[in-house]
Amino acid sequence: MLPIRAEAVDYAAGGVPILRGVTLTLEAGPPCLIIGPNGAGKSVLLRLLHGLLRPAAGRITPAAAIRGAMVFQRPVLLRRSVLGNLRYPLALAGLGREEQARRAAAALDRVGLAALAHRPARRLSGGEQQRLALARAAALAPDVLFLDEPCASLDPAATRAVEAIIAGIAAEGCKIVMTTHDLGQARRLAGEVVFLNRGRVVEQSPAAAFFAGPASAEAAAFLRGELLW
Amino acid sequence: MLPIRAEAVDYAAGGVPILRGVTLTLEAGPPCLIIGPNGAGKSVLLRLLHGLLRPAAGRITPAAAIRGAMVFQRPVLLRRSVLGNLRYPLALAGLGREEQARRAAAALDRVGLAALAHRPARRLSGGEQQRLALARAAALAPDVLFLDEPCASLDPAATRAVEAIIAGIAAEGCKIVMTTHDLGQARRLAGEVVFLNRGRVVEQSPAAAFFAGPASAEAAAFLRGELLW
Amino acid sequence: MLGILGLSLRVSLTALGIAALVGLPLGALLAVARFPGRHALVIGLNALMGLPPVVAGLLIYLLLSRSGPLGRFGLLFTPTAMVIAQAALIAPILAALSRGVLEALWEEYADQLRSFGAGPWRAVPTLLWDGRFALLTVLLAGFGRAAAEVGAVMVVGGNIEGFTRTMTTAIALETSKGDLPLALALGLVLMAIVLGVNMLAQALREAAGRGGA
Amino acid sequence: MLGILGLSLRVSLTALGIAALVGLPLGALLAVARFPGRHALVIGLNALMGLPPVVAGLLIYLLLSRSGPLGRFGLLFTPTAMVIAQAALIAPILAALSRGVLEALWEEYADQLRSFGAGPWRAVPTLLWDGRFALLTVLLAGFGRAAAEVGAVMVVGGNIEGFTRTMTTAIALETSKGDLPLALALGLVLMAIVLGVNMLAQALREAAGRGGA
Amino acid sequence: QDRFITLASTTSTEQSGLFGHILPLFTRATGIAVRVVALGTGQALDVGRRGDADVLLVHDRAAEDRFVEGGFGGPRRQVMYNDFVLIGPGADPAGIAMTRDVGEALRRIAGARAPFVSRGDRSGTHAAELRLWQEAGVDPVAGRGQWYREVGQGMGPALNTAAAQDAYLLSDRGTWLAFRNRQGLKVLVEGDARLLNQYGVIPVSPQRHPHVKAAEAASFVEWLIGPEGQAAIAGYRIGGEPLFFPNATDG
Ligand SMILES: Nc1ncnc2c1ncn2[C@@H]1O[C@H](COP(=O)(O)OP(=O)(O)OP(=O)(O)O)[C@@H](O)[C@H]1O
Ligand SMILES: Nc1ncnc2c1ncn2[C@@H]1O[C@H](COP(=O)(O)OP(=O)(O)OP(=O)(O)O)[C@@H](O)[C@H]1O
Ligand SMILES: [Mg+2]
Ligand SMILES: [Mg+2]
Repeated sequence: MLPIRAEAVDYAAGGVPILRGVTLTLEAGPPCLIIGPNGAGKSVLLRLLHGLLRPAAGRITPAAAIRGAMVFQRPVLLRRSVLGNLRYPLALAGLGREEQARRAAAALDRVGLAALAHRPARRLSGGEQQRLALARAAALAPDVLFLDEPCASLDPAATRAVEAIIAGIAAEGCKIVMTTHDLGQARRLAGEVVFLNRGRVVEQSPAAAFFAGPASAEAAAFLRGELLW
Repeated sequence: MLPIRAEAVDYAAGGVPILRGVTLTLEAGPPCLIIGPNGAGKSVLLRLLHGLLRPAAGRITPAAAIRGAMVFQRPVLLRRSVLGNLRYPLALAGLGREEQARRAAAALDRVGLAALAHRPARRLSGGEQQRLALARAAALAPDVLFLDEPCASLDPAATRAVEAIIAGIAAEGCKIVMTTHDLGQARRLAGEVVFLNRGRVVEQSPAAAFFAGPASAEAAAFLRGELLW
Repeated sequence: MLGILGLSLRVSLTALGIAALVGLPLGALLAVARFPGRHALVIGLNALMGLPPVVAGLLIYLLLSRSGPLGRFGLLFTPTAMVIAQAALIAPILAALSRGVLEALWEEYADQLRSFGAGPWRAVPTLLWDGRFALLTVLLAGFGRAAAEVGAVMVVGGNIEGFTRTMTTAIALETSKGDLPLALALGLVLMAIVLGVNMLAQALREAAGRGGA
Repeated sequence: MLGILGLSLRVSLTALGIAALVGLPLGALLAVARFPGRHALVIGLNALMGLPPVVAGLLIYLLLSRSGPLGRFGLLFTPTAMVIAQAALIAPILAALSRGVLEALWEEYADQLRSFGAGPWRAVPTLLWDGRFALLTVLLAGFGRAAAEVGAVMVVGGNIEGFTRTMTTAIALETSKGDLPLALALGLVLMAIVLGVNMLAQALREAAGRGGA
Repeated sequence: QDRFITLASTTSTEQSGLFGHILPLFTRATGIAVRVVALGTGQALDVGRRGDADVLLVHDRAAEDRFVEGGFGGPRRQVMYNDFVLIGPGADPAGIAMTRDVGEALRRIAGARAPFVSRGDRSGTHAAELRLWQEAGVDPVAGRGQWYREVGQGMGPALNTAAAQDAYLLSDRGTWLAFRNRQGLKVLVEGDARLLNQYGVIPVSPQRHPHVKAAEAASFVEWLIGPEGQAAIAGYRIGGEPLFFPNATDG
């Protein structure tokens, strides 16, 4: 699957240009964090890279319909139990019943939802839903995992635990492509950073370099918390 | 409207007890921050205080059906334009057309969405949606404003700006009752803190005292980021 | 032929309009409000979708007949009577189907609208407006039922040539005359008209959809 | 009387079953898949909700009549013919209505299911299952239409006493005899049965709903 | 048109096309339009009883007399007749084409257990058919569910059914002549005096229903049984064959 390359990708919706000339390469390696202000186009970019949207211009390779797995910014839970939600994609992936059960149980355990396995998923609290969505995508053991602000609703301890989970997944060789508004989290996880602003990739740099001193004035303002709408 | 008192409130749903013996008083004054781990019952408590849910036992006074305004953890935007979403509750509150337009424009401006006024609201990015929901509730100029993690999807600059807005609303005499997982934010905004864990109010303290040294071991563990699911 | 077509359309669309005015708000109210007897009402409306047209026709017939309570208006065997019968027939269908459709929307909106202080009465128009695209299919189902309906209009309209003969009663008549080719041809014409109405509705929907949803 | 009732129920429910087997997946597929001609198909199905029963009946009649293509099976004027006619009549209704209902669900699910790699064929059963409560109303609408239907079963069944006479054709017969009280009484009995079916469906729904949604 | 009357009649008269021929003549002569509601005979009489029509044209003598005796309208005037014909498949499996005796024909049908379609709707035609079976000494109800098939519908649908089933049936000549979906059906027995089908016209009583347009109804009856109306009836032909025979003066 890797590397995934976006070349001069444009995207528009509802008559509004959303992404313009996005070129970037995702190589095997530590997590790539996509950061930028609200409305910069991070979620749209993830959807494009995941394969849910098609570029209006430019291209993304490999051209497989869907690349890897994704956790959406707003989790979509099926009208089933927590366990049912976990097993659905595993069944779709063609895993046997036993393997499904094994993986689902392990995934629930990992995000601390084992006790809620039989609850209707859509009744979970915000943070519980987010953890379920992450567990569900991770259980697929994809080679690329797109995470759209996976910790936005998590409490401090859960955030740390999920960060550890993500780091663990990355260590097992899965490429993490993730957005976050928590710059501390970005620092802790990122191998490289893509800084997006107003639909353009302003810079793509190794994380250490980016946080030490970004190349662009916009990114610097963003890091100082001064890049306001 | 104030003070709002909850007395020995129990709540259960789907056969599961969610809140147990919750007693607290919300007095006029600086913001009250409700914090606690995922699934502690914060959102349910806000709904009870707002008047959307009825206690299974105990009572909440005053008994008005709906108290103040609320921004939900997962914003619910109507299938209308951004502006249409803002005007809807204002029209419902019986404001004249001109007053509606004035307030809507001011509210949009305040959260930096003026340029998106005519976009379909449900197509906004996660952070834009959250800001719209906040602007919509605040435009009603309620005397109590319930905010359920209003900054979860906001970028760093937007978070600071929204914190300033919230502080401003509070300064105008509106009681803010808010949840957050961002302890830094809680420190910056809170006048008092309610710490909720597993459906119980563990403590209700002035913010300064709470963050200096919480009375309970659970809260201390939570602040250290060690109270894991 | 043109007269018959016009009458068919006029009766079906008027009946649809009246039924929508009653049925859609009722459906929305049932999606929104919780009151004693609501459950029974929902089941009753669902069951009324199975009201046989002839029975509806008979009831309206007895009501409008000279010896019936509304006899003095002399409405029996007039297009008005047909409109009444069809409206009575499809209003429950619109109500039951729109309740089903709007209940899903309400599930999403309930907390937010209640938070705005909107009572059931205020929530009804909001649901109808925000659910208008989904309701279009419901309306088209109602229109289809009205356009295809023959039992009720036959009983209360009397299939009077040049006055209350509609496409469907004409089709029934030609069928009983054994003129199956003519009956089928009339059926095709009727279907073409119905198709036209559906295409128009779809075009309107798209024009509206472009404005933003 | 009991025989007539039984036949009515048997025919309507069998037709509903067959129509559901075709119509619901088709509706779901139309909600899910994007292919050339989909738009036309949707409009066509919506329009078919306005297919007059007599016309549907005539088409099936011509198909099954001994000079027709399927004549050698001798199905005309049998309950089987009535089932075929009713199924043909309500399958488009089920498809059109379920498409409308499931499109809303698909709007929410689309990205997630596609992300799981579920193609249209795999998404169809998921939508049908997760939308089952909303589809209940659609099924009840189809059942109502089948139970109330007289035009098609009359043409292809022939209303033969003791063999293809259903409640609705019996009601039409008594009406033409001028025995309105008997016709109305039969109508009441039919409505009671339809109500019973609706109550049963509702009870089943509630029992299932308690299991978790 | 402001002046109109409502005429309740039977499906067989409507489906024969008679009204399309004679009513425009009446309207031209009098300026009164006629709205025809074609129903089963029983239903037509019921419509009259309730005052929902101004005048009736039906063909079930016994029921008509009860209607008049009940004070719902009258007087009944005889207008025209046509005749019933026994129709069956060209192959004629019961071999009835040779006989001119309708009783014998029915007995052969029953004997051969050949499919027979009955209106089964207590219409005038159905009443006539049952009378003929009785006179023939056969109880067809024994064959119900097998060869004797009561379809409970109007004349046209009954003909459609017989055509599709290669069955025998009794039809009025007018509907038969106007009927298009004959497939293999033919007239096999006709001309027996017992096959006469008499129509009568009855104005609805204005005493019972004051809103009834008595004057217009009276001019309709007058015209129908008068020379113009009788001539118009005689003038309605299909393929050169008359469908109805005026006989108002005989009564
Ligand atoms: N389908 C659409 N139609 C119209 N506008 C859209 C659509 N999808 C996204 N947008 C707009 O494109 C911009 C980028 O959206 P996107 O969701 O990618 O932002 P984001 O970077 O993820 O922001 P956030 O941090 O708030 O999640 C936003 O301004 C949004 O309003
Ligand atoms: N309607 C319901 N049916 C069943 N369980 C529910 C329902 N609503 C809430 N719960 C459960 O109650 C608990 C508290 O939920 P709540 O949403 O109040 O949590 P929270 O404190 O807001 O958590 P978070 O920080 O994740 O938003 C959760 O475990 C949740 O699964
Ligand atoms: Mg986003
Ligand atoms: Mg919450």
